[in-house]
Amino acid sequence: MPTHSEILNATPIAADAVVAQARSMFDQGYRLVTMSVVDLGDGNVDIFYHYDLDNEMTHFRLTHPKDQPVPSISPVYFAALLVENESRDHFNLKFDGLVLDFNRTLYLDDEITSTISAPFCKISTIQKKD
Amino acid sequence: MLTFIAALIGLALTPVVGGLLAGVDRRVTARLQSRFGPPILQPFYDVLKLLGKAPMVVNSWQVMSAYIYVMSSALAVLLFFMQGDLLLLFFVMTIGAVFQVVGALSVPSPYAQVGAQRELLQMLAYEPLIIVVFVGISMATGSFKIADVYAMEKPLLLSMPFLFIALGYALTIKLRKSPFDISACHHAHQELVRGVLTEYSGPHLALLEIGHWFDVVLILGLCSLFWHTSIVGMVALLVVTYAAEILIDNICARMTWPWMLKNVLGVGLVLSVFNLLWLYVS
Amino acid sequence: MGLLENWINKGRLKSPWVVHFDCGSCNGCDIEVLACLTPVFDVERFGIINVGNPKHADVLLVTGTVNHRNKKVLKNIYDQMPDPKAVIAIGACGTSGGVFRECYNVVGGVDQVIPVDVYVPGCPAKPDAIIDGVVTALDVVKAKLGLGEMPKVTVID
Amino acid sequence: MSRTIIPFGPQHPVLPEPLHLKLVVEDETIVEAVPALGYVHRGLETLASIRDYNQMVYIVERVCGICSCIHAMCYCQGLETMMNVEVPSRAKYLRVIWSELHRIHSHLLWLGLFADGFGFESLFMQFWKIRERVMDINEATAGNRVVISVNVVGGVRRDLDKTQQRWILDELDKLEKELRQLMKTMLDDYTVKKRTVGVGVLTAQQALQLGAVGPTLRGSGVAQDARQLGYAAFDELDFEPVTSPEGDSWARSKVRFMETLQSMDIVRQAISRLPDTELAAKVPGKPTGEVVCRVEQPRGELLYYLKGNGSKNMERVRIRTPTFANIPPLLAMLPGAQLADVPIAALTIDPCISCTER
Amino acid sequence: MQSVSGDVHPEVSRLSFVLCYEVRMLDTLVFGSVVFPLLAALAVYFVRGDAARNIIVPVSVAITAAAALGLAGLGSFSYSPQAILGISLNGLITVLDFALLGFIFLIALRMGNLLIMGLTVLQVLGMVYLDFFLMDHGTQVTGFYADSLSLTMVLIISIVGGLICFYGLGYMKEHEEHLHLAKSRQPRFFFFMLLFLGAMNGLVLANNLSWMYFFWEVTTLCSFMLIGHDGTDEAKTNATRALWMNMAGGVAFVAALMFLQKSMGTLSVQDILAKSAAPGMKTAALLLPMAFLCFAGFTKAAQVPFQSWLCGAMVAPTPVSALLHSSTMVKAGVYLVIRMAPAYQGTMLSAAVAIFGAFTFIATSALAVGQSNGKKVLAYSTIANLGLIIACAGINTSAAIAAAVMLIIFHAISKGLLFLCVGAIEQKIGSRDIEAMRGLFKVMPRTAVITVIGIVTMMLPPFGMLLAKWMALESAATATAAMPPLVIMLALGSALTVLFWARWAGVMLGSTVPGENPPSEHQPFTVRLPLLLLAGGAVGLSLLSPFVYSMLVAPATALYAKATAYTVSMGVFENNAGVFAVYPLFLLLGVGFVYALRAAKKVGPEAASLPYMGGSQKVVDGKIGFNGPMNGFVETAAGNYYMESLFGESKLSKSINVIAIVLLAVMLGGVL
Amino acid sequence: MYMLSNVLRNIMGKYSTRLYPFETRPAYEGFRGKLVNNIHDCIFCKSCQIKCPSQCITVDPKEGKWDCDPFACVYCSVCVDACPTHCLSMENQHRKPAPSKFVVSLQGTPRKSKKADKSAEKPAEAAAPEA
Repeated sequence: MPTHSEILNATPIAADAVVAQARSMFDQGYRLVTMSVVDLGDGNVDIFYHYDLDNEMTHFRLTHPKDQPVPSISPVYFAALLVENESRDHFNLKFDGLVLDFNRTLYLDDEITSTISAPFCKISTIQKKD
Repeated sequence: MLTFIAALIGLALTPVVGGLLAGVDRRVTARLQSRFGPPILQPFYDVLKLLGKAPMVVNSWQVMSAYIYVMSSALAVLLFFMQGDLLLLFFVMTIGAVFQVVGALSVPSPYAQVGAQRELLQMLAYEPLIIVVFVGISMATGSFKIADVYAMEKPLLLSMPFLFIALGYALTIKLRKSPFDISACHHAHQELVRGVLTEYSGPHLALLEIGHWFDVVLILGLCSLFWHTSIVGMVALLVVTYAAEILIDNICARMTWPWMLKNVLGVGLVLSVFNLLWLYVS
Repeated sequence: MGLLENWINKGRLKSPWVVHFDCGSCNGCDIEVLACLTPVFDVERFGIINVGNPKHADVLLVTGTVNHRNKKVLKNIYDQMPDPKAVIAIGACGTSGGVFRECYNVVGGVDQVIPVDVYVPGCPAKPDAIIDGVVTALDVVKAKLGLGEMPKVTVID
Repeated sequence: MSRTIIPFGPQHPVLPEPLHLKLVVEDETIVEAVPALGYVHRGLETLASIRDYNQMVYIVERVCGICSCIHAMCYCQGLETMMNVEVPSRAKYLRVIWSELHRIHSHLLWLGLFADGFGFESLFMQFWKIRERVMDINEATAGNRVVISVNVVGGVRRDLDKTQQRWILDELDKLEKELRQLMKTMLDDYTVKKRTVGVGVLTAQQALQLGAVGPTLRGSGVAQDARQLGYAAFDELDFEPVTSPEGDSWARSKVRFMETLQSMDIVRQAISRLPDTELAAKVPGKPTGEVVCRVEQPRGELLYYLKGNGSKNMERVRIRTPTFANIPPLLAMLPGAQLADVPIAALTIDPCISCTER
Repeated sequence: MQSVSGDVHPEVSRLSFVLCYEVRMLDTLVFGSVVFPLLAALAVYFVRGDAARNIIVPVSVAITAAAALGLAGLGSFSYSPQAILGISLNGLITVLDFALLGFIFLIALRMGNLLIMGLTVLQVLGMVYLDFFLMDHGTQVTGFYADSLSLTMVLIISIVGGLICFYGLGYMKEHEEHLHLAKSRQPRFFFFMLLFLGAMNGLVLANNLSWMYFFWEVTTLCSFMLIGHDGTDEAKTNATRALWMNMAGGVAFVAALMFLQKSMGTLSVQDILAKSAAPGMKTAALLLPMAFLCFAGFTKAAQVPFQSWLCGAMVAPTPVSALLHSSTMVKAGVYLVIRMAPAYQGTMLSAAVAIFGAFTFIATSALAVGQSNGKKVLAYSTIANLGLIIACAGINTSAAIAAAVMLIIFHAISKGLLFLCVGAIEQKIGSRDIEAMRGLFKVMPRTAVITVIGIVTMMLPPFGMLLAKWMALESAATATAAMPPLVIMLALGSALTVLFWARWAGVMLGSTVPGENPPSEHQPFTVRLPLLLLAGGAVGLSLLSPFVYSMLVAPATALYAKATAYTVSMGVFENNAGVFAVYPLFLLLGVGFVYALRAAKKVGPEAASLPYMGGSQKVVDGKIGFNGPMNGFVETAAGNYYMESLFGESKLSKSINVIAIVLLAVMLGGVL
Repeated sequence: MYMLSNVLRNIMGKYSTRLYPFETRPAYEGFRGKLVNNIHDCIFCKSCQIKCPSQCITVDPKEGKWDCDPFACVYCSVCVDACPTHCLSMENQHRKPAPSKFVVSLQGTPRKSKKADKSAEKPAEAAAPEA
């Protein structure tokens, strides 16, 4: 029974398996709901991949160092383009193989990117408040 | 000479009539949409205000085009009141239409450019219809002179009802009403902002507005020729025509130019040919 | 000349064409601005038309907070309006930045970028308040033309 | 071939919101459409670190004014799951009522804007005229026309008394009558159909692959509606997702039109079954843990990812709004369309840019 | 009317390379118009060197023009020079005919083009049959005959054509520099250009149809040589196409000659027209050759389905296009159709010609809409206008003929001007595409304005072209035959012409900041002078159109119909169908225009603003654009709608050609 | 064409425009309009300041000052709910637009109660970073 609201139960996944996993989900007819990124504060980020098939969600968790490029699933799911670019803006993540890289200009302008390196990372929020 | 003076007086009154018409139009449209609507004199307030605004232009050609537009529209109206040649006054009106397009094309503004292209397509749609209507009139009266129309004893509408419908198409396009408000319309809720008028502002926009009034009055004047025998009939015909325009504006979506070309040139020309053949045979 | 001048001034007060710019609003104020145009409020009674093009407009309605990207747009639009012109900032965001004042990408209220003539508070501002705002803006214009006094600020009534 | 480059927005009369599209057209046929976002980006998710989790309710409400109530509801439901709070059932029903009223007003708003998109001014005016009834209901019951601020973590803040309930039913009946008068115009009128049928076609497969949600997805014949998940009191109410298989703009407008009627029905059901309980449960402690929560907005499925760290500030609030998911389908619809169809295609995803960019 | 008898002074025979001062005025003038250009052509060809050419060409075109003016001053005449150097002119021309055909055959042989060879052989056979079996060489046929129509043509050819040749001097110099030619081919070029003028003058003055045929074929040869002048593969193909199509017309011409000789017993235009006026004469025996002549005229005037040769001729250097389009070649075709108009007046053939012309008008106007290549637009517009002229000839009332002649005059000037403008523009900006001319005012303000003047004179009142179009439409409306379809085609066609002209004029007046002066523009004198003269001529002559009408056009129509087309008083054209007030319009529009111009000048730089770009307008390096995705600068670009899917050449040509062939078949078949 | 009956009905009937500001329809009872503070009852407890999602209220218990920026207020009525003395309330009239911004600054008598001071100080620390 699918639920509207669940305590997140995500399957861990390795960086090199992300694209293959996405491909397999795509082939099974899953819809990519979105990706979520959280800064863990220890130099790593959690990247969640939320998939949906007939209202049943499947989640994957990729724990990844912030400064290393993440494999992009946008070649598989075109829809990932926006969310990956958004993560690029917010967390200054890099994505390998992004189909259209806005290069951190999806939302942000120089005024922000030149002063706050990653507004959604913990360190940056403190910077802003200073 | 007397005709000339009368024509000059008519010319001076034309913008007043045009403005009032626009005002009534807006009020009636508002009521059709269940709104209270603006004051009847609103178009005059608008134009006066625009005249008082600081000029803002992209280049000088625009200004020249605006002036030529008003001038040629006024001249066409003058020719109408002088009871001149129908075809000639139409060609004079074309000067204005062309310069409106030239003014819009001379600026590097995508909206004005696209609007100008669409305006040209609109001209392509209504020009043949108007010419054919004139030809019909000339077949009925033997001449293109307005004076000769007035010499007729029977209203033209009786012998050329279909051509009147064709003229109605042209009127709708000229009035910039749905379904043909594709190049510019009076409310800017469209994909082209205000099309050909986008880059005009302040006094120059006011000029174009006044020119538009001249055009509207002129085309309504052409419609009035269809029932020239009595003032009552003429007024009734015009009221019915204009009311129909407002209604059509309010019960149609805006269409696209391919549809317009197909529909206006297809249906309009078929109606015209039919009516011309009818005239030709009788 | 005096007569024409009078007429033009009358026109200015009777025909405030507005251009609406959504400057990072949550849509709350936007739909209320739009609602003003619709039958129930019908601001066309005052001669107001939403012209959608700064070059035709007399009044700029701004809803929403200013952020770093749209502040340039806001400035551009303001610059493209021919004089005389007025600016109305609508809603908590437009007037001060509202709840978003402290977001990293938010510059603040509209007055950070362009001069504002009338502030309309509310979150979102009611259509009635927006109509009041336009009326106040006309008073401001009147005062600027030297035809009347600046509307008073009532803090507590 | 001569090309025209059109900057569609950020300020544009058709789209009230600042979305910028760089359109490259050849004779009005779109050959390239590149979007530019960021004109509404505020970064409000970061406010989670400086506002407490209760204040965030009012901030997420202002992600988008049109579906404000539903944002707050989703956020509250997520936190309730995280903190294991059982919401009183009257609150659940009231949430259904207000969220469906929001859906009605949002859809009416959209139908009006859509009519305006194809230049049908009187239809636009008519939709917005009848929409005022819902706005009045909102104002009378919740204290504001648009952003109604009724949700709190644990329940709702306002109640509906019997007179109000009767009045709402009354107004809805009038509204339904008025709306049904417009049905033929919206769905059968020649000029309307000419402008909407076959514009912006999206097949079911495309829609799923591009991640479309809500009426955009259902307009392609996929019966997915997050309300089926049974949040709030939806598990106790009767409704079927509205679908239409054509996948074009007409189908999407039909879906929205029918959903408006359906929502009225749901409100009636909810009012008739309104239980008599508390309005809000007490919420103990501070949130901790990770939660994913979904509800159905007027525009489609809304997803919140919430992470609490045991303090009164949330660690992370991540909002995936329906328009965010519907933008890739829009980009797929545009190339090959006519310039005049751009507003229509763009409007059929019911874009809410302030949602998208937050 | 001054008439000169056929048996001229014996001194005429002494006409040779030396001008005889004692010969009469007329001889000199006809010589100056017809033969002198040939001599000048030879001179240009043999006296190499830029300096010499720069003297010979202006002087010779000046002399030709002077001769044309002189002829016009003399008025109508018919005149028959008997012999040159003791050789019978008739005989000489017959010999030259065969020589010419032989030459063309050789060319075809070298190209291995069987079609042209076949067409040539057909003509040779026809001529042999005509000359040796049909013709009674005893009867004397007046060689030259001139009325207002011919004289108008001579004036156009000599003055407009002369200006084009003059322009060619500056143009070709730059053209060859551009091509990096080792050896100048200008002598050859100007040889054919000047020869062309002479041949055209001969053609329009000829009364003997077999003489006319000779000049006809000379123009065919010249056009072939000139189109292929640049020697590129494309030029060669297009020249070949022009040749075979015109040779097909030639075949029709020969056929017409044979039939006429057989049925009417004469090849004198005068006699044929006079005979046809008699009641009961308009039978198949007369109409069939007329139909053939019309067919020949259609090929020369590049009417559909033969439009492709004229469009192909665009590969030639611009002066060639200008010459072919405005004053020579194609005008020969319409001249022939108008010339013969009285002979088929009131018949089905006339109606068919009218419908055919109207169809060409609308079809090629539609094709022009689909073109972004400026020269092609001009080409299609030329064909369209020729179609209109032919339609007028087919309507065949005095007003229609007046319209046709007015069209010929004003079209020649405006179109010549436009071609020269495009040539000048192309040499400066390296493209003849309309899209490339966007904002031309910023680069070459004077030429841009002159081009716009040219365009405006093509399509708007109160200028001559529109006056003529007005006459055409009104006469079509009162025409008896086939009226409703005819009128609708003309109405649609004229709307289409406005469409493509208006957008061209618009894009050229690109943006400059108000109050800022455009850069000054440098141009060779030989280019500038013709532009200025033609622009002045287009406007000035329009102002003088009442005079033009009463001096040139009205006498020409008088030959065709008894009724006067229009009465002109105080610059107002009037008949019982309509009024066109030239002077009042000029006055009011002129005052308005000056006022508009002054108002435009008054707007200063303080009013300058950027165009509306949704609020993201931006200027980078002086380029206007907007802030696009990824904060990148996007320069604005705009394109006209050419609507390939509706008006594309590939889309329309086939069906147009089919319809045209059907119409032609109906026309020829209907006669029988 | 289906719209015809509709527009005709509109023109036959009365317009649905409320002629604001010439005729005012009073807002509904519960409308959250102007925020008013009955400053005499205010105990300067700072609950409103703390709960306000927009942080538009500043309370200075020492001076007895209660400031509210009506142009930052989002009219959510959280402060009204939170107010322990019910001195805060919302009128059902919207705040009028103004040509310049101002802060509603109310001066009351500062409370000397120790209890109130304590309860005010504790949340004040938590709210400090934003101030």
